[in-house]
Amino acid sequence: MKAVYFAWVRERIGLSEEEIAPPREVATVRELIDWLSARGDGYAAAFANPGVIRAAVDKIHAGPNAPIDAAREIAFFPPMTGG
Amino acid sequence: MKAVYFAWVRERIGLSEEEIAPPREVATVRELIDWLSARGDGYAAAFANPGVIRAAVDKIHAGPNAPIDAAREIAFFPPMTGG
Amino acid sequence: MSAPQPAPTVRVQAEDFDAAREEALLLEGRRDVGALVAFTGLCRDEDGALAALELEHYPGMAEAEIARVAAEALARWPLLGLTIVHRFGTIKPGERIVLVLAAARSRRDAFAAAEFLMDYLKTRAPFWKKERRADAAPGEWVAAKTEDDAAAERWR
Amino acid sequence: MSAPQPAPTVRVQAEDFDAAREEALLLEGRRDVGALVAFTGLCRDEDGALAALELEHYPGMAEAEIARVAAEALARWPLLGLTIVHRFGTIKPGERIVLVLAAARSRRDAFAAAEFLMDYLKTRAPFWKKERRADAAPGEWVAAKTEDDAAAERWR
Repeated sequence: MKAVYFAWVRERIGLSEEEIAPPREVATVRELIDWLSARGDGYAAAFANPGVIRAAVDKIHAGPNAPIDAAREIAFFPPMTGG
Repeated sequence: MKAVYFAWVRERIGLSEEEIAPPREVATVRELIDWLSARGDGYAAAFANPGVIRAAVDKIHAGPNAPIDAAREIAFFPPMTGG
Repeated sequence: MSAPQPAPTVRVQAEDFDAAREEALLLEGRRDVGALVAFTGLCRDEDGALAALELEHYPGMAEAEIARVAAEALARWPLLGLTIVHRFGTIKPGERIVLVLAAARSRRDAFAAAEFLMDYLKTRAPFWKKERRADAAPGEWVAAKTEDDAAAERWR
Repeated sequence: MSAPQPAPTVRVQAEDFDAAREEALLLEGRRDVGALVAFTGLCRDEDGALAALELEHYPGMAEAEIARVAAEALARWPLLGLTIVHRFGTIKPGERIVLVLAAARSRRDAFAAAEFLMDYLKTRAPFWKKERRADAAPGEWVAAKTEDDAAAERWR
């Protein structure tokens, strides 16, 4: 699946997108955040405070318990500041 | 003093404005309405339901008990429907 | 330090207005406005029954009363600009009747002020609408709506 | 008989927009609109501290999420027209960021829908603002405001 990052999540990770292949037991958005956090310092910094991280699964807002098994694209970003 | 009339008050009275000289004991907007009502059928029709009549003294909204002794121009009209 | 209150623009006129031009005038040279709310009131055709509205007004008082309502809005909300244009005379379906522009730092203030102004104009500005019917039958004076009074009361 | 829901116009673009043109398109040929509310969000200079905002967005999701919010507004209020334009990229003080147009028979519906849309766009549309400072110091990402969440919560 594809992971995409925006705003300071993108800056801290140092990538705007990448292909990822989490193991089968990583089943939810929250579990994916934990799995990504272990990939390096940038990821750990980006996800240090998971409570402020927002996610979208296939371009629809998704909560921490949303399943990711059917996802093609998962996005992580800070709270939105548009408008 | 000058009396000015708008909308259906004007149509029923048949005048848009006129000079009036009410006697000294006609001291308030409400008393002026009563005095005008006695001047003819058109006036009586215009003021038949005094509760819906709005008034302005020198171009400022005025209630039925507002004094008229210092007024130069008194206006009578139905509830407003602008905007 | 709070900025001085802006002078509102108030006009009562027979001619149509250009909302884009009024907006440009209000925003000209400004970089502190974050929110601009523009309300335009238009003449509806009432499913084809209406040929036109005849808007009667009280010259002199109309301008003065709108200015009083504008001053009240400026006292209530920290506005950076305020424009009100109200037409009179013959107005056909699809044509504009009234424009309110409220500029502020934040959207909450701009929205509240614009809505307040419309509620108050409806019940306090000396304008009266008479319907000219499409079937040439005698037109009626538009009746004031109780809901408009209720809307204005909300702000007390 | 209630009219069919209009198709909202939703655009996400780098270019500036022309509010007057969007209004003309929305009102074209209509005689049933009584109230048009236009909200324009602009970039403030924050007392000279800001050189520009860099607006990042999530292409594809931005359009889809705005369309979802628009559909929610159309389901809640009897709107006759709805246009939302949101810009991304570099936006300087005094320049426009977002436009919401809501047309309805009555002003209450047009005001409520426009305010609802702005409250929801702020908290749901995937856009992020980074400040470019006038003094060339490193700019910060704009923090989401708790009050924006509270504003969006009002509508639940």
